[in-house]
Amino acid sequence: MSEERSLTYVAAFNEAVRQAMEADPDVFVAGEDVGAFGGVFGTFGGLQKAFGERRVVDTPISEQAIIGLGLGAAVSGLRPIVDLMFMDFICVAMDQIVNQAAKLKYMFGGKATVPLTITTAGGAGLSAAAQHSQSLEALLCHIPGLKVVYPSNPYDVKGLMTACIREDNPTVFIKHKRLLGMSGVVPEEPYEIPLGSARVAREGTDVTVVAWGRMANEALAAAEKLAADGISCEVIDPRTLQPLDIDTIVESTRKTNRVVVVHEAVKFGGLGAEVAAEIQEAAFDHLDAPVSRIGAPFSPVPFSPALESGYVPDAKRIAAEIRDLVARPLVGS
Amino acid sequence: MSEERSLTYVAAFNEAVRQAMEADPDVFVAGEDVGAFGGVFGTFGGLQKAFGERRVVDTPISEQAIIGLGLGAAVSGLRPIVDLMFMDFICVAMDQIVNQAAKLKYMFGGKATVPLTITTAGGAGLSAAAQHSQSLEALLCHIPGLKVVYPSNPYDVKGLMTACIREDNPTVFIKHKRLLGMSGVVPEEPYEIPLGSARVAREGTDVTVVAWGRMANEALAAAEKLAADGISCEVIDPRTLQPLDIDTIVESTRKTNRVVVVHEAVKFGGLGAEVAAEIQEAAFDHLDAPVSRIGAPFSPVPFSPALESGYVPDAKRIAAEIRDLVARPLVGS
Amino acid sequence: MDFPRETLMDLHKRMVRIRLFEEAAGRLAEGAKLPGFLHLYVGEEAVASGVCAALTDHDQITSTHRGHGHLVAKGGDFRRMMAELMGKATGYNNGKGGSMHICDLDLGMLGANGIVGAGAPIAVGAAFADKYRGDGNVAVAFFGDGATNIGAFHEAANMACALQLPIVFACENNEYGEFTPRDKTMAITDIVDRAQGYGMPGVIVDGMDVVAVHEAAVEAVARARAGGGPSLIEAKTYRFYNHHGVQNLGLKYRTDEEVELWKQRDPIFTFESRMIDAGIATAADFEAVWAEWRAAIDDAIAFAEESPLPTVDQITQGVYTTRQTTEVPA
Amino acid sequence: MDFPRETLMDLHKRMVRIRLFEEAAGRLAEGAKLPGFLHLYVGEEAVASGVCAALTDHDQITSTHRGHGHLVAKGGDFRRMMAELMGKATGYNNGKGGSMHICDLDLGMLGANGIVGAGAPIAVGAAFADKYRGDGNVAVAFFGDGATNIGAFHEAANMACALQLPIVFACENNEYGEFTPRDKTMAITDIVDRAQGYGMPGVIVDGMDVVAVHEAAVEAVARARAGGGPSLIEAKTYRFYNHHGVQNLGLKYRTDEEVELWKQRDPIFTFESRMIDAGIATAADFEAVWAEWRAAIDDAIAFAEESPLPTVDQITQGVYTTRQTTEVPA
Ligand SMILES: Cc1ncc(C[n+]2csc(CCOP(=O)(O)OP(=O)(O)O)c2C)c(N)n1
Ligand SMILES: Cc1ncc(C[n+]2csc(CCOP(=O)(O)OP(=O)(O)O)c2C)c(N)n1
Ligand SMILES: [Mg+2]
Ligand SMILES: [Mg+2]
Repeated sequence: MSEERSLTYVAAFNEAVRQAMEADPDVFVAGEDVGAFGGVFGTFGGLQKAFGERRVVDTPISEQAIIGLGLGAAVSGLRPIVDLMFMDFICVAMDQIVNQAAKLKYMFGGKATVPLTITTAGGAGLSAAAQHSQSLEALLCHIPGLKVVYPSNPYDVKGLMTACIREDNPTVFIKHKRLLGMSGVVPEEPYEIPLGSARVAREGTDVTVVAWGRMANEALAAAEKLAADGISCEVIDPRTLQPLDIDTIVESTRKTNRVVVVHEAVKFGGLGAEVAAEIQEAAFDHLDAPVSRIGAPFSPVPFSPALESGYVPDAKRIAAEIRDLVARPLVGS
Repeated sequence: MSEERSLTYVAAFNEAVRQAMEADPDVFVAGEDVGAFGGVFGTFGGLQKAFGERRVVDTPISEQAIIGLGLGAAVSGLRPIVDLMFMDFICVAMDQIVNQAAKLKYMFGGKATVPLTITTAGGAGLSAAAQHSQSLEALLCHIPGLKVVYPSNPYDVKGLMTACIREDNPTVFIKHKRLLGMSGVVPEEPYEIPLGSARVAREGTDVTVVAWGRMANEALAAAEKLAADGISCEVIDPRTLQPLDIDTIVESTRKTNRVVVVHEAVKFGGLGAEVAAEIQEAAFDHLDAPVSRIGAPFSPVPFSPALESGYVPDAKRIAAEIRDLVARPLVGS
Repeated sequence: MDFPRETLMDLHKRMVRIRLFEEAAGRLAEGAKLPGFLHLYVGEEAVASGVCAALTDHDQITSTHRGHGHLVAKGGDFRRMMAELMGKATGYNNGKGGSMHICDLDLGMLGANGIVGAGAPIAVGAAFADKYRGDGNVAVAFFGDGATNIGAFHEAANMACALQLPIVFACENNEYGEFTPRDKTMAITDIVDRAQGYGMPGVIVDGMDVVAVHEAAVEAVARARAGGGPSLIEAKTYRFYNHHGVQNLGLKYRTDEEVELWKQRDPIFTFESRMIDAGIATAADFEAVWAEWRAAIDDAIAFAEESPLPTVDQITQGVYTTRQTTEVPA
Repeated sequence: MDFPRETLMDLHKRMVRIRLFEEAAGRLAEGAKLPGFLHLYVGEEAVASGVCAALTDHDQITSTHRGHGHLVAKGGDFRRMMAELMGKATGYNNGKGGSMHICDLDLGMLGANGIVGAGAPIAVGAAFADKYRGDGNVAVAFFGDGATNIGAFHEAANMACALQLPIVFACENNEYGEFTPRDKTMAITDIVDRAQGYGMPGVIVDGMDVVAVHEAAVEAVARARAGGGPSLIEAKTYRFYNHHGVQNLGLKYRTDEEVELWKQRDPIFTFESRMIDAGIATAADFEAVWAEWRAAIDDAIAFAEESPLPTVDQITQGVYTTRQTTEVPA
């Protein structure tokens, strides 16, 4: 059965792009080393062979012009996929992303359509140090006009990437570098996961864990551990960070009354703050404890594995935090 | 008496720079139009005349190289002040700010010193539209290695700018464009306001309002209005956003039990989310209502005054929100 | 003046329309009737006119903070332009963009831009789309001398050459970036010296001579359409007013003599004289053009003034395009 | 070979040290003893050596992702370098930077850099400080051919020329950026064609010939020291290994023949032959150099392996410099 077919995270991404290119001649790919080499992470492997140099374009090392290429082509009616190798490089192209792509439609009085997909790779864990390991989703989610996804597994990768390509707005699709080899069941036919729909990855009753990217998987591992101790976790993977499916999160909060938000990004000013702030606003009377947040400490990502392993949150830390949260006495009791 | 002397916001800035340049020959200024013209907002007026072209340098329109100029000079032992005309332009230089200046010391194992001051002008209200009106402090505050200030009045401008110049870390000093002409008492002698110290701008008992930049003044105006109705507001201006003086905010929360956070930036993912998340964590049992946030709606800044005036928060909106918050019934009551 | 009379009169019309629009905008700004910033194109009319007359509505351009001239040259509608500058709901951008973002996608004008140099990469994308579709259209990126110092310009120029895209880089070298003269910000005199570093041809033209500009543009556009790749046109020109607003004389960063000298080379009046001298047109012909568009400006101002302001419920509209996505398969 | 024997032997020593360090690093990486990415400088030794031999410890350089070669050429300490690559607490960056951020401020090496082109603006700042202080020092920015396509390089080159700073732009043109050949990413063949667009002199040198590189560097550095402003050196060179890691032959993006052809021009072995042929040094002289530094490498590896790892309490240290600020006046 085709539903039982297993693909890696990176192959699921590749298939989404390939099928979109087969279906729509206006879809093309541009970026550094995406053509003959197939992308440094193999994400675009074989596409130039299949679709030719016209539709899979190697570019100079020019991140601003790469986004501009995509933006100009998108507003001219094509459906570009442009790649920024590492998420840290969004900073090099930040003006084109934040001041141009995100705002063009609005500045033009709503009169343009910008079906642009920007793909990139985020996340730490490869000893790639401070400039190749960041999760900078908070910078993008704050900018009206963009949509942002950060999938945690192959199924979501294909469905979200398909949705991004078909989407009529600028999207940033963040792959996690340490999940590229992860396997999972992926249907062969094209399918979309609507942008803005969270996934309840595990049902539970004692505490809600909101986590995305690789942290969703760490949260599931923590939940598994805690189940043995009789703590029942509901794990929610928002999948799309902008727009954020806060309703699903709040609904879960009303049930469990306790929440931990987990991300790999630096905790201070991370998107977890927005999630926490919205939860306490929408479910204030349902909270038995403050919304708790787990993120990276306030430093750049260190190089040495000995430091990096203590820097990136993991299942153990998540489990410990949940234990603390569940043990927190109610006010007055 | 010298303490009674009044200066405008822009003159207070200018005086801080001038006195720092007089005191320390390693301080210099570089940026677009800062020299002969004195800066497009007049912030650097007269400095080139006083200190010469060597120390007040007109640069090409090259924001990345402007930051690089400052960073390379700072790590070489000078104390640069480099200017990015509008805050929106930080996006053009984002890599040099986020991946270079903020991280250099850490990546080098802590072995470098980076006494770099980046000045810029943020804020809406001049019908300058989507690319000349943003408050993007949230993007900077999320980045370890930077310090960020956003003063609301002339006294704080001089004290904070002096502190930034003397500071041994990269700082971003944000002037608010609509406050440039604001007058206030400013001592003549140089003084520092320590980075990371909030100011209790008004004492009160019913609700805490945390607001920065121009919004601090709007919050004070709202507090004034509400005082007539018997609502007593404590207004806190953090002044420094990174590091954030959360202790002062939490202390006030413990007293008033209700908090509104106000900023001009887009609400979603703004720094207000971090403030709210920290408050509910640190003072959960003291809150009688959810921490409430006021910010811009989720769109770029519109051009037309008819739209912009509804986009930017003001005293009226703040007062209305406070009224709602104070009226909110306690759980179970 | 090797062009037919019709072409010459068309060039003239474009310049006159720009001049009248800009002078009117300047007067309105002085009367505090226009909110926001205003960067006037007066003095540089020959550049936008000469270039845009070589284009069709399917050829797209990107512009700068000084963008009204480009839109008028592309055929922009006075009414919707004036309404936009006043922040009215009937403006090109429904009042959301204003002077610095004015655009008309139907005319291939992809927007003024508040970020120096940022239009160039977008033009590269437009040119990429042209080449991708093989539709024979071209793109033009307008930018100033100062803009050639910013990274985005460089990346755009190089990428266009690497991919051999149908694009023309049109530089308005007016010798200043805001209040700072060119020699403080670059060690070269001619922007065209940058072209060979990308591997494209470059040419200097007298930016006060609309015919010279048009000739160069026709050639560069033809090359691009024929698959010959990018080229750079550097037009030496001058803005008669201040960087923003209308004050011209008496500002310290340019001498009054310098301004006056350039004004004597006014691109419209010198063109009219040459045409009259050559017997191609009469003073009366020109006066009719001025009169026609002067009336159109009056009409546009009246239209804009009577137009409604946008309402606050529109603030959050137009951020995203809405489309129904399909559901996840079961 | 107009240089004294001492200089020539010094150039040789620098190259040998780089080669030995890089080959050792490559072996360790193959044995999975080095975490993270590894961009080897093997094949390009003549460039860093020839340039850095023209500098003092007070002259500062910025580097690239391929930065070990620059640090070794500047006199970098094997022990602290090897320890850093292994992520040890005794490394140059206390294990916080690794290969892509390795630095030694005391030697004027302002860090490898993980962002292509980003070192160039920082070098401009270093050169600005030199001019500001009038200390006669210069800065050098190293970068690859691919890096010249990014905006930061352009802005740095132009600003250095506009401000006439004492700086040398040293381009390692190895014909590839990662896995993509130069002709896909630019329409020019020689990077030096970009120099005139900034108004600085540029020269092409054989990057496999350390003497040629050194000659050009001595001239450019002397010009900068004397207040003559920036210049560009383009060294045509080649990396013998893969973009990262050590695999060289058999990767599809370069033919094995191409790699082999360049290897026959090995900058160290060809230099040794020429020196021996010219009677300046003997095979034994060179063998002694190799032996000395081979021993130093073994020592460094042992040192690094025995060194402690940093501890998690150090994660948040070194983000900020701490200083006591004074209080607000009453
Ligand atoms: C990235 C960026 N930097 C600075 C500015 C401020 N600014 C607006 S126009 C301008 C001068 C542009 O000069 P030039 O490109 O020569 O165009 P001109 O105004 O002369 O037509 C500057 C510095 C900006 N808008 N964007
Ligand atoms: C801004 C940025 N874009 C892309 C990369 C990924 N990357 C690392 S090295 C490299 C190639 C650089 O080529 P070149 O400048 O020629 O140096 P070389 O590796 O050939 O020495 C690329 C694309 C990066 N590190 N930074
Ligand atoms: Mg100009
Ligand atoms: Mg290369």
